Amino acid sequence: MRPDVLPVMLVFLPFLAGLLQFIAGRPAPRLGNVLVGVNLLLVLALIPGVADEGAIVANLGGWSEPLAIHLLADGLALLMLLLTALLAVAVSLYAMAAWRDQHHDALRFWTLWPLLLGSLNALFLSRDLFNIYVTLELVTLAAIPLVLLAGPGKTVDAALRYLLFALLGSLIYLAGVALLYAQAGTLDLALLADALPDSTLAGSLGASLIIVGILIKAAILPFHVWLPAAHGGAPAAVSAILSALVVKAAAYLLLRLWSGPLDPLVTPAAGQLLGALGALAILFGSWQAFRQERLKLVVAYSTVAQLGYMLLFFPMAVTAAWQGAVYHGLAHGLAKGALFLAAGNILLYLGHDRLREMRGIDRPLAVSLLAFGLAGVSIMGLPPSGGFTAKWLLLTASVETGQWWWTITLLLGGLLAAAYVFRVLRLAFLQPPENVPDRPGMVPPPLMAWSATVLAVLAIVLGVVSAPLLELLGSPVGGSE
Amino acid sequence: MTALDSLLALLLLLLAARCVSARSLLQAIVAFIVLGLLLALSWVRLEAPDLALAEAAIGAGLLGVLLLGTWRSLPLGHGNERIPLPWQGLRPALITTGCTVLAVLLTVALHQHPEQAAMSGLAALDQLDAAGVDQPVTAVLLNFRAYDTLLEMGVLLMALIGTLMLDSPLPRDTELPARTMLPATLAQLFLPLILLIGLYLVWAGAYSPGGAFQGGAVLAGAGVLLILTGFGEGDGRDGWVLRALLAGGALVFTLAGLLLIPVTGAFMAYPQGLVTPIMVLIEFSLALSIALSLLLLYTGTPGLRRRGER
Amino acid sequence: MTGIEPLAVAAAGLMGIGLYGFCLCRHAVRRLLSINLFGNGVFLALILIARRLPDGPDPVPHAMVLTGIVIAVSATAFGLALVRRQARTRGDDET
Amino acid sequence: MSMLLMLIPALPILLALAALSGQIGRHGANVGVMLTSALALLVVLLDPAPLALPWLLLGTHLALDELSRVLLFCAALLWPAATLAAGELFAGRDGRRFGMSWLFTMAGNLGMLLSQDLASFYLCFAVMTFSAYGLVVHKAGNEAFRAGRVYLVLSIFGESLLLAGIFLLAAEGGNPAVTDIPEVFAGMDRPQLAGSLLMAGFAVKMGVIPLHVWLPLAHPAAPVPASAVLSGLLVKGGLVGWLRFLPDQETALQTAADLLLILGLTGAFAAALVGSLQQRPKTVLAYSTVSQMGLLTVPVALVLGGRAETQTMLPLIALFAGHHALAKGALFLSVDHWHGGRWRQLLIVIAALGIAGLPLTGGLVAKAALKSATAAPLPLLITLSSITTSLLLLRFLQQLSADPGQGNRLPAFVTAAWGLVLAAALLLPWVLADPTVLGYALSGAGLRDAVWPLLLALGVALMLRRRRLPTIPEGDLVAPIECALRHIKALLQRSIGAIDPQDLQQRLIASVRPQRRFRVALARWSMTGEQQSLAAVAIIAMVLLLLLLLT
Repeated sequence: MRPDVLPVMLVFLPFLAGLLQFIAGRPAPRLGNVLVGVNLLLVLALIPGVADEGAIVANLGGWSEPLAIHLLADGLALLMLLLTALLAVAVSLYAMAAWRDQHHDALRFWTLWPLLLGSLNALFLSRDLFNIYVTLELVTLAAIPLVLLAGPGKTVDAALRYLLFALLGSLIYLAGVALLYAQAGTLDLALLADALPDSTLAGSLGASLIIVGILIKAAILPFHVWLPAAHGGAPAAVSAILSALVVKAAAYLLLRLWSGPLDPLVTPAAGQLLGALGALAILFGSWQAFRQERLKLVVAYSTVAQLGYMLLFFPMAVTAAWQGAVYHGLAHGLAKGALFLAAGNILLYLGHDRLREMRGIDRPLAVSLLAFGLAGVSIMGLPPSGGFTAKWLLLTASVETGQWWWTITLLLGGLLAAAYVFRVLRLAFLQPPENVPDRPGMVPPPLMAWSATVLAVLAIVLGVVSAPLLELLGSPVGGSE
Repeated sequence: MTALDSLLALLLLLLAARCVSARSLLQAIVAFIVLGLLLALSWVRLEAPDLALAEAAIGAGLLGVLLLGTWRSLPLGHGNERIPLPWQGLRPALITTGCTVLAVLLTVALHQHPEQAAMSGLAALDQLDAAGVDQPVTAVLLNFRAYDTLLEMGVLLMALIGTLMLDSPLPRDTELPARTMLPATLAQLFLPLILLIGLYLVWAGAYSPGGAFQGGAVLAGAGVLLILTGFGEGDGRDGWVLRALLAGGALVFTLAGLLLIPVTGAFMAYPQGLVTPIMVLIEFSLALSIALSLLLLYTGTPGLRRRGER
Repeated sequence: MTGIEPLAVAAAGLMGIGLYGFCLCRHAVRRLLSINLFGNGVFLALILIARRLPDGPDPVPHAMVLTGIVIAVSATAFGLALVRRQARTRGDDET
Repeated sequence: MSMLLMLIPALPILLALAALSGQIGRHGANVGVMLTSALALLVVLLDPAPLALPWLLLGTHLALDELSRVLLFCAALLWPAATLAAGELFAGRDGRRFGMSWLFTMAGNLGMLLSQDLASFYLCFAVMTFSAYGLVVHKAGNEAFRAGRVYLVLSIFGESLLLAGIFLLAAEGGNPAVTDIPEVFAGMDRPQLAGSLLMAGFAVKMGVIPLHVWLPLAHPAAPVPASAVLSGLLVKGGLVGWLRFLPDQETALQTAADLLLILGLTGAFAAALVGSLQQRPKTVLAYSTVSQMGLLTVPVALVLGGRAETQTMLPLIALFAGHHALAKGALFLSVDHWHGGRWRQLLIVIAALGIAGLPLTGGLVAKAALKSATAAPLPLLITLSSITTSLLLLRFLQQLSADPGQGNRLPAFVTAAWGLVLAAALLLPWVLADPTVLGYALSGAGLRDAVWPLLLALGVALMLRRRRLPTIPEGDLVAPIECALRHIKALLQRSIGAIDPQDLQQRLIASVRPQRRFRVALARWSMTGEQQSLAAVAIIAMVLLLLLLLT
C-alpha cells in the first residue's frame, strides 16, 4: 500500500463508520471499537514514513499545485493524530461501558463519535485554509450534540453558548481567509507564505482575523466563557474528548498557521500579546479551578489554564518553545482525558461531584483515584511526567531567549496547579470517611476505571520517552534557529 | 451602474442596522429576510447568479421560515429587547467606534489588489475540461475541491443529528388549511413545477448556473410548501431508507472516492471516461440528501409522513 | 479599478454591524441573526474578491460561499432548535 | 551487558508501581531489593561500557565513574541490610505507602549514581528527594510532621535553586552530558551565576551549614532503616551532583568554592560540638553526618576552586565518602542492635570510633588520605576535627547505652546483613587507598596523630561526665526561627484574627463570595449576557490590537 493512502483512510474510515452507524439505527459499540483500533494502527503505520521522509503528502483528486487539496502528515500532525488515536481507544472503551444499557444515547454517541474522530483527523491533516474552516465547523457541530448527551434539558444553555461563540469564531476566521485569498490567490498552506505580498493592510488584517477566530475556538482567555459550562456539563467521555482534543485542535491550528503561512506576517510584538494572553489564561484559569466547588468544573477550568501554556510558544518562537508547546498539548491531552474519566467515575459512584461532600471514597474507587493522582502529577508538571518535559522545554526556552517573565509565569502556574490538584485530593480523598451516606450510584465497572488509569499512565510514560517523539516533531517550519 | 450599486449597498446597511436595532424580534427577523433577498439581488449583479439562487432559497427562504417558526414558538414578547444605540452609554459608543474602525479597515483591505491574479482561480478555469462538467463552480465543488464539499455534507448531517436530539419540532399550524382552500390548491398547482425546477437545477448544474445545492434547496422548499399547506408533516419515527437517503450524499461521495483509489491511484480522482456519469450520480445523491436534510432541519423531526397518516 | 466600490463598503459594514449586534444583543435569536449578518458580509466580500479574475468570476471563492452558506444555515438551524428547546424547558419550569 | 545499567533503576521503579497498587508484600520488596543489589554488585564488578539511550527522556546517558562505582558498591550493601531491618514496616496498613516511598527512593538513589546527563540526573535526584519525604513522615506523629515540614521546605528551596541553575545550563547546552559540562560553562556569559546556584542547591542535600537543619530533625523522626539510607546514601547525592555538574578548575567559581570550603570546615567543628550536647543517639549521629559531610566538602571545594588536582583528589573523596556511607549506615542500624549482646556492642564501639579515626580502622585511612593530599593548615585542622568527632561519637555511645531500647530479638539474617556492612566499612578503605597513604596510616606519626585526639576526647568526656551540660534543641537554628515565626503569627493573630491554613482558604473563597453569588446568577442564561458581551467586545479589541502589532 502506498503511504499516502494512509492519511486518506484516517479521514474516511471513521466517516464511513459513522455514516453506516447512522443508517443502521442500532448502536454498534463493537464497530466503534474496531474502528478506533484500526485508526490507531493506521497512525502507527504512518510513523516510519514520517520519520524517514519528514512528511507524507496525499494529493486529493490529483490536481495540480495551487488548486488541489492536500493532506499533510508531518511530525506535528502525526503527534496530534497519535494523541487522538490513543485517547480514542480509551474513550471508546469507557463509553462502551458507560452507555451499555442506554439504547438512544448509545446510538447517538456511536454515530457522532466516529464522525468527530474523522473530523479531528481531517483537521490535523489539513493543508488548506478553507479546508480548515470546514473541518473546524465539522468538529464543532459534532462536539455540541455530544454535549447534549448529558440530557438536553441540562446542557442546552451551555450548548447554545458554545454554538454561538464557535459559529462567530469560524466566520471571523473565514473573513480572514477571504482577505488572505484575495492577496495570495491560493489557499494552500505550503504556498501561501511565498505568495503573500509584503506588509499590506489586507494581509495583516487577514492574519489578525484568522488568529482571533481561532482564539475563540480554542477558548483562550477572554474567550473562554463558553468552555466551563460545556465541558463541565457534558458526560465524562465527551468532556474528555472536548477538553483533550477539540479545543486542543484549535490551539494546534494556531501553532501550525503561525509557523507556516503567517510567518511572513507575524511580529514579535504580536507574539508577546499572545504570550500575555496565555499567561493570563494560566493564572486566571488556575485560580478559578482552585475556587470551584464541583469536581468537573475544577477540571474544566484547569483546561482553560492549561491551554495557556501552548500560547507561550509565540513570544519565544525557538525550537525548545515549539517542542514544549506541542509536548504540553500532548501531555495535557492524555492527563486531562484521564482526569475527566476519573471524575466521571466518581460522579457515577456518588451521584454528584460536590467536592465538600466527597470524603473517604478511596476504597471502592482506588483505581480511579490512582488515575486522578497520576494525571495530577502531569498537570502539575512534576517529573517524570509528560507535563514536566513540556514545562522543562518551555522554561529552557524562556531562559534561552532571556524572557524571564515567562519563567515566573510557568513557575506560578505550576504552583497554582499543585494548589487545585491537592485541594481536590485533600477534600475528596484524603479525609477519613465520616458517617458514610447512602450512595445511590454504582461502583464503576473495571473497564471504566482502567481506561482512565491507562491514560494517566500514558501521560507519565510520555515524560519518559520524550526524546524520540521530540525528534519526530522537529523544529517549527518557518521559525528561527 | 455605480448608482444602483450604491443604492443596494445603502439599503443593505440600513436593513442590517434595522435588523440589529429593531425592538421587536419579529421586525428584526423580517429585516433579515429582506436583507437576504436584497443580497441575492446584489449577487446577481456581481456575476454570481447561482450563488444568488442559493442565498435566496436557503439563506433567505428556508432560514427565514425557520426564524419565523422559532419566533412563533417563543412566548409572546420573548426576545424583544431594546438595543442601546451608539450614543446611549459608554459601552455602545466604544463598541461602535471599534466596529466602525474595523469596518473602515476592512473596506480599505477589500480595495487592495495584489499584482498577480488569483492563481487557484486561473488554474481551475484552465483545467475545466478535465473536470467532467462545464460549469466552473460545480467543477470546483464536485471535483477540484470535492473534499470540502464532502466534509460539508458531514456538517449538514451532524447539525441534523443535533437538531433531532433536541426533540423540539417547529409548532404546527393546524388552522391554515382549514381556513381556506386556496393555498392548498395553489400548492397543488405549483408543486410539480417546483419539483421540476429543482430537478432541472440539479441537472443543469453541470452546464449552467445551478447545481446540487441550489436544486436541493428548491426541492427542500417544495417540501416546506407541502408541510405549510398541510399535505405533510413531521413524524417522530424514521426508517432506514430515509436515513440512508440522508447519509447517501456523503456515502456515495466517500465510496466513489475510496473505491476508485485502486483504479486511479489517487483519492477522489475519477477515471477519464467515467467522470461525467460519476459527477451526475454524485450530484443527484447530494441534492437528495441536501433537500431531505434541510427539510428535516425545518420540521425538527426524524421522519416525515403524509398528513393524517399514522 | 479606481474609486470606492459601494458593495465593498456594504460587505465591511455588514461585518461591523454583525459584530456590533453580537456585542450588544442578549437574546440568542438576535445573536444568531447578528452572526448571520456577519456571515453575509463575509460572503459578499468573497464574491467581490471573485471578480478580480480577468476572464469570468473566480470559481474558488464562489464555491467557498456556497459551502459557507450551507454550513451557516445548518448551524443556525441547529441553534434555533436549541433556542426552542430552551424556551420549552423554561416554560416547563415556570408552570 | 550495558543494559544492566538500565535495569538497576528500572527494577525498583517497577516494584514501586507494583507496591502502589498493593500487589507486593514484604517478601516481594525484600526479594526485589536483593535482586537489584545483586545486579548493582555485578555492575560494580564488571564495570560495563557506558549506555546511551537517546529515546529515553531527553536523551539519557548511563555510566559508572570513579566516585559512583564506590558509592554504588556501598549502596548495594546498605540497601539490602536496611531493607531487611525494615522488615515489619512493609506490612500492615501503612506498609503499602512505606514500600512505595522506599522503593522510589531506592530507584532515585541508584539512578542518580548512574545517570550522566543533566535531565536524568535531576529527575532521579528529585524522585529521591521527594520520595524520601514519605520515609521521614512515616511515623506520622507531630515530631515526624514537623521534621517532614522542615525537610520539605529546605528540599523545595534546594530544588528551586537547582532548577534555576539547571535551566541556565540547559539554555546554553540543551541537555548536556557530564563530559560536556566544562564546555557548557566555558560558553556561558555568567558561569558564576549558574555555578553558584547549583553549588547551593546541592549543598542542601549535603547538609552544609546553615542548610543542615533538616538532618538532625529528620533522622530521629524517621524509622531506623530509613535514617540509615538517608544518612549513608542520600546525602551523597549532593556530592555527586557537585562533582558531575560543576566544572573543576574553573576560576570563575573560585570565590564560591572558597566560601564553601569555609562553611565546610565550620560545619565540621560546629556540628560536632552541637551534636555532643544532644540527648538522643540518632540525633547525635545526624550531627555526626553534618560534621563529616562538612569535612568531605573541603576536598570538593578545593577541586572546584582550582586549588587542588582533580586526579589526586577524586580517589580520596570516593574513599572518604564510601567509608562514611557504610560506617554511618551501620551505626544507624546498630541502634536496634545495641542490646543484642557484648560482641555486637564491641563491634559498634569499633565502628563509632572508626569514624573518629581509631588506629587500624578504615576511618583512620580515610582521614590519612585526606591529610596526605591537602596543604597546611588543613591537615592540622583535620587532625583537630578528630577531637570533636571523637567527643561526638563518645556521646553517641554514652546515650546509646543509656537508651532503654526495645529489646526485641532480630532475626539472624538481619544481624548478618548488618555485620556485613560493618565489616565492609572497616575494610573498604584498606582496599581503595594507595600504598603511601597506607604507609602513613601505619607509621608511628600516623598512629600518634590518630590516638592523641581520641585520648584527649576521652579525657574531656570523662571529666564532663558528671557535669550538667547546656542543651541545644535538635535542629539548632530551626528553634529560634520557629520561635520567631510563632511570634509573628501571634502578632498577626492579635491584629487580624486567627489564621489557620484551612480557614485561610475558606476565607479566600469567602472573600469572593458576593461575586460568586453573582456568578451563580450569571450561570443562568438570562443573566450571562454580561460576561459574554464582554467576551464579544474583546473580540473587536483583540482584532484591532493584533492588527496594530502586526503592521
